[in-house]
Parts: sequence; C-alpha cells; structure tokens
Amino acid sequence: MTSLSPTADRNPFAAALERLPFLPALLILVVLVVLNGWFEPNSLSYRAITGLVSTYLALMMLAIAQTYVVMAGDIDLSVGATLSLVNVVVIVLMERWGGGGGMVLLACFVGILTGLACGLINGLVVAALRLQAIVATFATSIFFTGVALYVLPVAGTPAPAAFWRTYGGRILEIPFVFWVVAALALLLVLLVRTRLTLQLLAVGDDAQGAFQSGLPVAAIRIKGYVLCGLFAALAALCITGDTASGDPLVGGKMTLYSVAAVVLGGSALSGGKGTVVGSLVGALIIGLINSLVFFVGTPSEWQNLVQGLAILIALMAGVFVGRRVGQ
Amino acid sequence: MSIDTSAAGVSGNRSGSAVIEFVRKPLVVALVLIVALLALGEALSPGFASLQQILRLSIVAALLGIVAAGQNLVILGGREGIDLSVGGVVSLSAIIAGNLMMGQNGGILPAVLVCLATGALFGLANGLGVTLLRIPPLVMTLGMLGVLQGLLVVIRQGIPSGRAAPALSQFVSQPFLLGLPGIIWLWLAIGLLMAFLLKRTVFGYRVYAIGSNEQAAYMAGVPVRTIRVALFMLSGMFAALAGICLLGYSGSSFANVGETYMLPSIIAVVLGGTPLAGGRGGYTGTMAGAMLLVVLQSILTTINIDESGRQMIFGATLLVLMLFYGRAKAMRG
Amino acid sequence: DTFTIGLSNGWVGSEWRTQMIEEAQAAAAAWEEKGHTVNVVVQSANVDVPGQIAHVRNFISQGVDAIIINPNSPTAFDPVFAQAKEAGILVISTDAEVSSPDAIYVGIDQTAWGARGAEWLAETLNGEGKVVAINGVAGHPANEMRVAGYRSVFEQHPGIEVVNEVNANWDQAQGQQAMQNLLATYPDIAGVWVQDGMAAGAWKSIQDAGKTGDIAATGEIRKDFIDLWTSEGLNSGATVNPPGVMASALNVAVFMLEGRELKEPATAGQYGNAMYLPIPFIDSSNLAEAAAQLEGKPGHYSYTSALSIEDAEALFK
Amino acid sequence: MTELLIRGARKAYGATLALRRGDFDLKGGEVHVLIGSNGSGKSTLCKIVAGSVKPDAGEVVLNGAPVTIAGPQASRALGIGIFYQELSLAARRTVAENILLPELPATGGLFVNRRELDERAARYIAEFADVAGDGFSADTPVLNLRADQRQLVEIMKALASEAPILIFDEPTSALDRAQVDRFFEILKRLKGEGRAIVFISHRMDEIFAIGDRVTVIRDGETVATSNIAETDPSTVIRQMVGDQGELVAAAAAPAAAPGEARIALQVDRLGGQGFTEISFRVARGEILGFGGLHGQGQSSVLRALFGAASHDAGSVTLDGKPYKAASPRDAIAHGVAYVSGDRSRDGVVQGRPILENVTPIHFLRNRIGLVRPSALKDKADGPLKALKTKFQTIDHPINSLSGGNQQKIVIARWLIDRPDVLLLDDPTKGIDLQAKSDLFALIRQLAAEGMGIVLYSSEDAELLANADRILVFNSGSVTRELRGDERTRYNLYHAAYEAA
Ligand SMILES: Nc1ncnc2c1ncn2[C@@H]1O[C@H](COP(=O)(O)OP(=O)(O)OP(=O)(O)O)[C@@H](O)[C@H]1O
Ligand SMILES: Nc1ncnc2c1ncn2[C@@H]1O[C@H](COP(=O)(O)OP(=O)(O)OP(=O)(O)O)[C@@H](O)[C@H]1O
Ligand SMILES: [Mg+2]
Ligand SMILES: [Mg+2]
Repeated sequence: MTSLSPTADRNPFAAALERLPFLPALLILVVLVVLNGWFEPNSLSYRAITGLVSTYLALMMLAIAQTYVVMAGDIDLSVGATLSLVNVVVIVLMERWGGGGGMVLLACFVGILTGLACGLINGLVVAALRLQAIVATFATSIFFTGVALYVLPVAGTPAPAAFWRTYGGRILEIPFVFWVVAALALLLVLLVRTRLTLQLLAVGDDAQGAFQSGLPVAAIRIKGYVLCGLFAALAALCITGDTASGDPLVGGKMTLYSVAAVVLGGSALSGGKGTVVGSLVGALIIGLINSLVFFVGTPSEWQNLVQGLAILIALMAGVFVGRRVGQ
Repeated sequence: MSIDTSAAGVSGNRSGSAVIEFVRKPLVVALVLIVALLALGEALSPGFASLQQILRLSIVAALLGIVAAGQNLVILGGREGIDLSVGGVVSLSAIIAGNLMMGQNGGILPAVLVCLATGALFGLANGLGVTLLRIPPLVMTLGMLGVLQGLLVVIRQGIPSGRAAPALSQFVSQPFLLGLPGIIWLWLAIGLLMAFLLKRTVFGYRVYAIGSNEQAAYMAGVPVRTIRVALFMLSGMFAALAGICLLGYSGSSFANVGETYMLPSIIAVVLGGTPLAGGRGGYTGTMAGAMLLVVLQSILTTINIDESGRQMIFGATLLVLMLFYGRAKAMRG
Repeated sequence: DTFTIGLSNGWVGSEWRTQMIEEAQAAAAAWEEKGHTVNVVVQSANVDVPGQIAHVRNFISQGVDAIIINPNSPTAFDPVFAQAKEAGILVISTDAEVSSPDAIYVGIDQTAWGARGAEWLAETLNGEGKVVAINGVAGHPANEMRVAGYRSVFEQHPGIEVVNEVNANWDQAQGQQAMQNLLATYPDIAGVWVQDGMAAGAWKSIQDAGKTGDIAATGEIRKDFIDLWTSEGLNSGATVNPPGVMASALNVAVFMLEGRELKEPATAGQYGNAMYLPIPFIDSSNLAEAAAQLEGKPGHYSYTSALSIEDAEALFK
Repeated sequence: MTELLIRGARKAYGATLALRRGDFDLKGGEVHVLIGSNGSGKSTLCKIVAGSVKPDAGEVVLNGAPVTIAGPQASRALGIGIFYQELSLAARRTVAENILLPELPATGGLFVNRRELDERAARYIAEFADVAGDGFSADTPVLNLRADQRQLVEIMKALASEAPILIFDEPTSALDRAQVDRFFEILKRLKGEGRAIVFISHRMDEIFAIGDRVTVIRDGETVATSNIAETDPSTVIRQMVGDQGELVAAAAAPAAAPGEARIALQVDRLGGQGFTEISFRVARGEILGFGGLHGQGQSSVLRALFGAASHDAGSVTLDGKPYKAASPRDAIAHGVAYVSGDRSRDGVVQGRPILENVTPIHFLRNRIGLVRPSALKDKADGPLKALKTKFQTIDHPINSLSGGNQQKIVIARWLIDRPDVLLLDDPTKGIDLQAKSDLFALIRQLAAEGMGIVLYSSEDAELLANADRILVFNSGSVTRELRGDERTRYNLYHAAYEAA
C-alpha cells in the first residue's frame, strides 16, 4: 500500500537535530569563541580559557543539575539555594574539622549528602505531594536559604588553602579544572546510557502515559530531583574551590541562569527533550556573552543591557531554529 | 459556573457534600487562613490585627495584587503562560513615572499614560515572542527580564530618579473614601473589572478556551495569537500600574523596586486557586492570595527571631499552604 | 606614564554606585594635569560572585596595571586575586574589605560606620528607650559589620533595649513596609537604627504614622533625603560612606603604580590589609553645611568626600 | 488455565458514576468482547484491571485468589498487559524504546542494554512489518508516525508484556483493513497459546469476526454475557440500548442528488500537503461522501477547505464567489463549518462549562463582545435538544459527559447560527450507535434545509447509508465517484484498494 507518510521528506539535518538538539547552541558557541578571540586575542590564551572554565564550571554543573529535572518536565528554582547551602556546609565543616586532606574530603562528602537531601526534599514535595514545581521549589529555595543563613550567618570564612590551591592548581601540568571536566564528561557519558535518563525523558513526554505503562513515575521524578541535588552539590564544590570561601547567598542569581543555559542548550522546558551536553554548552554561551560584551568595549552602563539582549536573542534564536528545523 | 469553583478539577477526589465543596474553594481557604494568621499575629504581638494595621497591610497587598492581576491573566491563558518580566516592568514604570511627575500633580496623567504604554509595549514584545516565534513564555519573559534590568541601569545613569506627586502619595497611603485609601478602591475596582472581563466578556471566555485547549479554540475561530498577545500586554500594563502605585507608596523611585514582585506574584495566583496550567481559576482568589502572602510576611517581620529562622518558617509555611491548593491530580484516578 | 586601571563594580542597584564610578573616572581624568595618563576600563553590572570573578579574569586577560574593585564578597576573591598578583597586577578593594593578602583595602571601616550611627542614636535618646534596627541583606558582610558596630554600642547602654532587628534587603519599599509593621507591633519605640536608602523608606512610614516628632532615626546622605530632613526638621543623624571612596582608592593606586611606598603600610582591619579613610557624620549641627555642598545637585546625589591627589600623596614616602 | 473475575467494580468521578457495577469473567484461550455505547464504562473497567484507575468498590479474583491491584506496576506483575484507548506512548522516544518502556532491558539494573532492546523490539515490529506502512522503523520517534502507526506501536507494547491476560481497548479504531486482519491473526494465535484476551470495538463486524464471548455493558452495568455463536448483532444492539425502544433503521439515502439545486461549494484542482488535483461540487441539500482507506487525503482536503491546513494549488468557490480560507476564523466568517472526529484535540475545551463549549461560533459570527449568560443559554438550548444531548446542567464542565455527548456539544456549536457548508471529518469516531443514528438524522435534515454537506467517514456502512454520492480517495486523489446504484460496498472496496 502506498500511503502518504509525513516522515518521507524529512531532511537529514532535521534528523540530526532530533538526536542532537544542541547543534544550534554549539554553533552559537563557536561564533562566540571566534568573536571573543577577534576582539581580545588574549581571551583565547591557555590561561584565559582555564579561567573561563574555572569561572563557569559551577554554572555548567548547575545547568546539568537543572537538565535532569527539566527532562521530566519539572523545574527546580532551588538549585541556587541548594548550591549556597552546600557551599556553607562544606566551608563550616572544613573550618571545624581543620584543613587536613582527609577532613576536607569528608567535608565534601557531607556537602554532597546535603545536596542529595535537598534534591530528595524537592522530589518529595513535587512528585510525592504533587505540588506545582515552579512555586514549590521557590518555597524550598526560601527554606534552604534560611538553613544556609543558619549554618553560616555571614559570608566569609576562608577555605583551607590546600583546598582552593588544589582547585586552582595543576596536576601533571594540566589545570585541575580540566581534570574535573574530563571526569565530568566520563560521568555524563555513563549517565546518558542509564535507564533513568530514558525514563526521565519518557515521563517528560507524557507522564500519564508513562504511569499507565507501569513506570514508577513519582520515583523517577524524585530520582531526577536527587540527581539535580547531586549536581548542584558538585557545582557548590566548584564554587567553593573558585571562591575559597562560604557565602550563604552565593548561588541566588545562578538559578535563572541555569534555566537559561538549559534552554540555550536545546532542551524543552515542557520535558521529554533534553541533553546535558547542550546545557553545558548553554552555560558556556552565557559566560562567553558576558566576556564578549566587555571585550567589545561596551560602556559600563550598557553592559547589562547588551548582555540581556544578547542572551534573549540567543534564547530566541535557539528555540526558533530548533523548532523550525525540527518540524 | 462561578470562576471560583476552579479547585474542582484540580483535586482528585471531589466530595458530593456542598459544604465540603464550599470549604474547598481556594477563596474560602485563603480567607480562613488570612483570619487565622491575623489572629495568630494579634496573639504574638497585640496591635497586629488592629484595623489600622490591616489597612496598611492591604495597601501592600494591593501593590502585589495589581501585579498579580496581569500574572493571573497570562497564567489563565495557558500554554505554560507565565510572566517573569513583571518585576522589571514595575521598576521601569516607577522610574519613568517619578521622572515625569517630579513631585508635580500635573505630571500624574502623562506619567500614567506613558507608563501604561511602556508596560503594554514590553508586554507586546513578550506576546509576539511567545506567539510568532513560539518561544516558551518562561524563556521569553526571563530573557526580557534580563533586558529590562539592563535597561534600568542605562536609564538610571541617564536620568535622575524622580519623585512622586503629592496627590499620588496621598492616593496610595491616605484615606480617600470611607476611610479607605485610594489604592484599596483601585484594587477593588480592578477586582470587579477582572471578574467582569473573565465572566461577562467574550474575551474572557476565549481566555479560558485557549488556556484549556488552544487547538480546539483555534478550530472554533478564536483569535488565539491576538488574545495571547493581549494577555501579555495586559500583564505589562498591570505591572506598570503597580509601578506607579509603588512610586506613590515610597515617594521616590529607586533601584530595582520591582524585583521582589516577580515570584510572589506567581505565588499569589497559585494560592488564589489558579493552577499554573491555566484554563481554570480567577482573580478573586488571587486577591485573597496576595493578602495572605503579605499577612504572612509581616507576621514574620514582627516576631523577633533571626533572619535564618524567618526564612525557614516562611518557606515551610508556603509549602504547607500549597498543600491546600493546586495539587496535581493523582496519576491513578 | 600611562596606566590602565580596571574598575569592577558588581552591583548597580543604586545611584550611589553610579556616583562612585563617575567620581573615580573624574579622578583618573584629573591625573592628566599631573602629566600622567590614567585610562580606566569599567565593568559595572549586576553580577553574582562568579560573575565578578569573571570581571577580574577579563581584566587579567586584557593586561591592566591595576584593578580596583567594589567586591560582592569579602573572601571569594582570594584565588583570583592571587592569579592577578601572579600576572603583576595591583589589586585594591574599596567600600568592602577583602581577606586576600594579595590586595589592600582603601575605604571606610564599616564597623565604625555602624557604631557611629548607634552612638548618635544613644546620645539622642539619652541612653534610654526601645530601639529597632532595619538591616540590609542578611549574611552580606558589609551588613554584618555594620550590625556588629551598632550592637557593640547599644550593649554599652543598658537603658537601650533593641526590641527587634529585621532585614529589608537595602530596598527602600521593604524598609518602609518593615517600619510599618514594626510601628504597629511596637507603638512605643523611641529610636530606629536603619541603613542607607531604607532610611528614607522608614522615615516615610514614621511620617505616615504621624510620629515624626516622637522618634529618632538614622538617616541617609542623598540630597533628596537631606532636603526632607531640613524641611521637616527630622530628628536624624547620618553616617557618611562617601561614594568618593573609589576615587580615593584610584589616587592611592596611581602612586603605588609609580612605585611609591606608603608611609604606614596598610595593616588595619580584621584582615590586616586595610587603610581606613575618615568617616564624616551629618546631624543637626552640620546639616546646613551638607545641604550647601549638595546645592544644585540632583536628588539622588550623595554627600561625598574623597582623598585628593595631594591628600593621597601625603600618605606616601 | 488463567481466570480473571471481577465482581461489583464501581467507580465514581464526582457526580458522574462511570461504573456502577462491573461484573466480568475472563478465561484463558478466549477473546472476550466488551461492548457498550460511549460512556458506558468499558474503559473504566479496563483501567481498573490495569491498575490505572482506583475502584471505589469491587473485588478482583485471579486464578481463584482475591488480589488487590495497587497500580499499573502491580497489574503488570500479576500478568496483565493493556492497550489503552488513548495510547500511552512517549512521543519523542523511538518505536523500539516505547515497545519496551515498561521493562527496559538493563545491564546491572542501571544501564540500558541497547542490543537486547533492539532485538526484543524487532520481534514485535516484524509481526506488522508489511502492513505498518512507510516511515515505520524501530528507531523512528513515535512523534513522526501516523495515527494508525501509533496504534500499532501501542499494540506491540501490549504484546511485549507477554502477559497471560491482555486487554485491548479499541485497538483498531485507526487501523486499516490489512492492519486489522494482521492483528486478528495475532489474536488468534495468542488465543491458541491459552492467553486470555479482552477486546473492545464499536465495529460490529470486527466483534463477530474475532470474539468468542461478548459482554454487554450499559450505563456502567454489565447486563449480559453470551457466546458469540449464540447471539447476533441485533440482539447485542438491543442489549446495549436496553428498553429505550427500537433503533431507527439507517435512513436509505435518496437515489440521486437534487439536480437543480444551487452549488454551495465548488472545488477545482485543489492541491496541497497530502492531496492533489481534487475537484468536486457540493449542491445545497446534498451530502457528498468521502471514502477510501483512511489517511488518503480526505481529512487534509477538509482541513484545507476550513483554513486549518494550507493548499497551494487550485481554486474554490463558495456560493459562486471565490473563496480561500486563511484560517478557521476566516472560514467560519464565510459560513463554513468543520467537525473533527478528534474531539479531544480539535473540539472540546476541557474543564470548561458546556455553555462555553457551545457558544464560540455564535460569538464570532455575531461579533459579540459582552456575554449575557441567560440569553446565551436560550440560544444553546435548541441545538442541544435537537441532538438529544444528555447533560445535567449547561454549567457543568464538559468533561462530565461521555465522549458521544461531548461530540454532540461540539456539533451543537455550529447549529446556533447555521453555516452554508458543513465539513464532517469522521465525526462519529468512537460514538455509540444511538448517537450515530440521531446525528445522521439531523444531518439529513440540515441538508434538506439547504446546507451543503461533505461527509468523510472511516466506516463504510455509515458512508453508504448516508451519502448521496461518494468520492473514493486513494493516495491523495479521487479515483472514483460512486453515484446512485453504484454505491455498494463492493464498489467502494474495489475503488479503495485499486492502486493500493
Ligand atoms: N494549521 C493549524 N492547525 C491547527 N492549529 C493551528 C494551525 N495554525 C495555527 N494553529 C494554532 O493556533 C494558534 C494561533 O494561530 P493563528 O495565529 O493563526 O491564530 P488566529 O486565530 O489567526 O489569530 P489572529 O486572528 O490574531 O491572527 C497557533 O499557535 C496554533 O496552536
Ligand atoms: N477521569 C475522568 N473524570 C471524570 N469522568 C470520567 C473520567 N473518565 C471517565 N469518565 C466518565 O465516566 C464515564 C465512563 O467512561 P469510559 O471512558 O469508561 O466509557 P467508555 O465505555 O470507554 O466509552 P467510549 O466508548 O467512549 O470509550 C463517562 O461518562 C465518562 O465521561
Ligand atoms: Mg473507552
Ligand atoms: Mg491569524
């Protein structure tokens, strides 16, 4: 039988985009790198790139964190607060327990547990109690901020030098942050292949359908939030390494950036479509836009506006291109 | 059907009993909670529930409530409608209004006109992005918020922050009619207007239609895009109006005054019984939601504990309150 | 000589910050007369801590000679300042102290700032009465230093009872709301310790409640407030944190870039790297003088003072 | 041998009693048909067994032991697999992933085992390989599939459960004949293996082709179970309808179109996405039928005429004047109406009152700005009565009605202000027999009153009984026109399968 198939005339680029929705973002990233290098050749130096990665590694992690909930069609407005909380917990513990190697590691471990706990709370509130994610995680973000202020009432308290010198230093002549990136890449490759990733995406596609198919939807969403908490905690460790101190408010502004990064990376906030690689690229795009705006010589009072416009345009372009080609 | 019976579809199991049905209405829940909180406040610190203080709280709630009116409309219109840029518009409007008034009553009218036009303009941009380019509202308005914040910086460097006209300040904080300040009357008028708009105009019917099933609405000849753009424009205009009132409240415009309205305006809508999915709910509940939020915040200000404790209590209380409302349907029907 | 100095400001939410940058730019231009070309590159935007770290890294990439920063965190810049120093860049923080041993601080002592207003309040109340405090952002270092400042003073006055302390996040409208709530709950308060722009908000609530004559409250240094203060005869006192601090820091920086050595090395403060500038105070005794300095300025303009080039030179060997 | 018993299952949604008393027994080795009009509670009963609906009362006995079915997972664990009427697919996931989604093969319980996944999925895909049509493969995202192909995926997903008990809730509503035949072959094989199968369909021929026993459900109550061999269609229909009296026999269509009547709609060489060179005329008073296998361009033509899809070639005149609808809004303004069979997507505004669902066209055509509910209710009353719509009050949300009644509301919205041309795009999909006969009586009456009507139906009997002429579509163009006595089932099939 010859039937009229809607799929017959799909172009290969559309097919590629379906699998790799971050292609437009990658293109934007390349353009930004070139422009940065054009306006400030130094910005492509080894040192500058190391700096860029150190600065935005936390945002990359946070964007990854956000991706795991967005995949399932949820959102987490508390990632920034979680990051802050983990940051102060780690700092306070390192101060209490002294700066010895073992103790530092133990503090980091407790920090990660804290992040997991925050993720679990969000998951329970959103998936088990079935509150609306946007408002519920906003409420938990207020709660987590309160806890962070309780743990460390005022920003400060230096991290042990051993900690941040390691983070900012080199191993085998290669900056530590690049090792982190490599480890992260490995972790992500593993995560992409997990059953959970596929289940999160299926839930994001059609939660009711997934439930009726026999998937443990609530448990899957909770796991997504826990994974989100994990990466928010890792982001906090990066921030702690880069800032060498505790700040109960440090992550506040990063929440919305993490959402923007996820969208820039080609994920759909409605769920079912998303890649961590895209979010990572999205975070770098935000970083490069910020530096480009300066290197181009934008007068200071215009910097915020130009950044805002550039990010808005990148967001619109990404969504638009993704949808156009995807159709 | 009244627009307030919206909770019906939200919760999984409905009871047949009319009493329980009534008590489950978000509006009733919010009002009961407001009274309970006022009583608690009075118990904690006598004078908290005095008429005078309730009036003052209502002024603050009105500011939030006016922003939430626009937010409510955008949310009702569905397709994940949400407006994160309201905070930026509030700030921008306060600055523009201050500069057009410069403390002169004669400046009020031009300020109101220019601000409403500005709000509408940004709403138009949001609406066009959402409809023509099909950018998800959260993304579009988040991006617009960034632009507005940048614009504020530019503007504030170029022009001085202005001052409210005395008549405006008076309107916001001094008794105007029957002992109530003008802004309360304004808020009540907006409440009536919204009820009329949503229940008695074809526009209102169409808002619910696109919020509930956009495709079906389109097939029934509803001008989907036009309506959605109009909703964003209204949201911008309500935010601008709130900016003007905020100027009147604080006397002068400054910094990002509006920032603190972004997420609370959404919370007020949710506490008022309009689910973020849209297509259900109404503004009466939202008004109560705004009042509830303000009363809660001010109770926390008056009890003498650390900021950390206040935030923990605030966050936890919000979560508990949300349990009364918009819980998603259980997957298992 | 030609120097390039990077100015980083991580928050642009107030005119005070704008004025700070403008005064620093003016100070740089003034060096032209002395035969030096001082170029300033400015990054002034609303950023978070990582964003401001990016500012510093951008300056390092650009190869500036010195960085003057109004930092969003006291301790978070230690690693990146170490990198700047490695690149041969002089780092000075202003307005808020930093813990980095690779930077010095030129500005006022925020603890002393907080204490100064509290002293005025205690004196005005004759050491007697209920007091509330309206603070900035909880957990923000400058806020916490100021809080420590006023607490230490009020502790010395047993007659003064601090009945409540709230945070209104340096937001004028929130300050106004907080004051409104406080007035409702504590009808008998005599004094208010409040910072910056929130003071204007708090005073608005005091006026609305018709208690202008009954309450003493700290004030602020913007012209519009000073005008109000004068016309309404408010019982107020304002500690000055002049927006000129960054200009002062710039003048110090240029001398240091020239290779001059400080007579007294910067060793003050909790981090031992601070050089404190004097803190002016405005109360009824010198209100008219302050008003005169601000004559003809726009309402948002703050009362200011800065080290001139000569003042700065006097600090060097 | 597997045996499933359901006793006194009951489920209420608020005031709506979806299932009053569901009694049902199912044995291994049989295909047990469940039949009943729309909203009689079939899906509800199935979902209770599948665990996705929680019953208010009732017991389930499996192989002699009472069981509690706590959820879909528990149901699967008990050996129950289900095809959902509204499907349960993840649109962006591939066919293979969807088939095995409930039990993804995993290495170490953590990582998806792609090889095993592909291998296992391939088994089920192979069963339908030659009837699935173009663009169907293991790694196609479900998003890119046609409706029938999606239904096939849902069938494969149910088969992949390899459960001893399989429930199919209207699995054939979008399938073509070849696909149905293949599906029935599989059902027979499974039956042979001793599996117990529940099958739901509104097509009487299918029921008698595949069923062993039939249980009739009426108003939420199971009323009778009989062996297929011992019953016949009219008995079943009588059981479904109950005491409401005899069904009106399908009206025999007039032999020929009213010749002199004015032409309401003339279409010349229309071409667009999914159709080419379509030409036809519809006279006022005439019902023109579109036939053929589904998905041959019939819907696309109707949607294009209504402005909901674009056409890039040809011309249309409406009452003699050139007509090209840029949007449905535009079409409505010109007096064209369109009723889609996919009511949940195109028709119903969920959660809103019936009133709001009946009035949008009225608002548009009369340029109304302000609403007076009392006046509106009067306007809505007539059409709702004409369609014999059952509802409590007009302020109740439309979801409180059964599917058939919802569809009546969607149709009623076009009747307050009469259109000139009525485009019916498989309007009775999933509607019960009573509602169908009511509807067609009304359509005939509308035609008699001067409307030009185009009717596309996927049910041949319906088309033959109601259309004055039938255009048979094949691969996007009209291959045959059947008039008068030519309108026979044989001719229709012949034309439909001609080039296929
Ligand atoms: N061909 C189509 N088929 C189905 N739905 C459509 C189609 N085109 C548009 N829509 C839906 O309707 C929405 C709005 O489309 P459109 O802009 O055409 O509305 P409109 O009613 O023409 O509005 P206006 O009168 O203001 O132009 C789209 O976002 C989409 O969801
Ligand atoms: N989730 C729900 N909420 C409210 N009412 C419902 C829900 N699901 C079903 N109903 C109602 O329950 C009744 C039975 O519905 P059900 O889907 O079981 O019918 P059905 O026999 O499968 O009909 P059809 O042949 O149209 O599929 C209908 O009146 C329907 O409107
Ligand atoms: Mg059904
Ligand atoms: Mg249009």
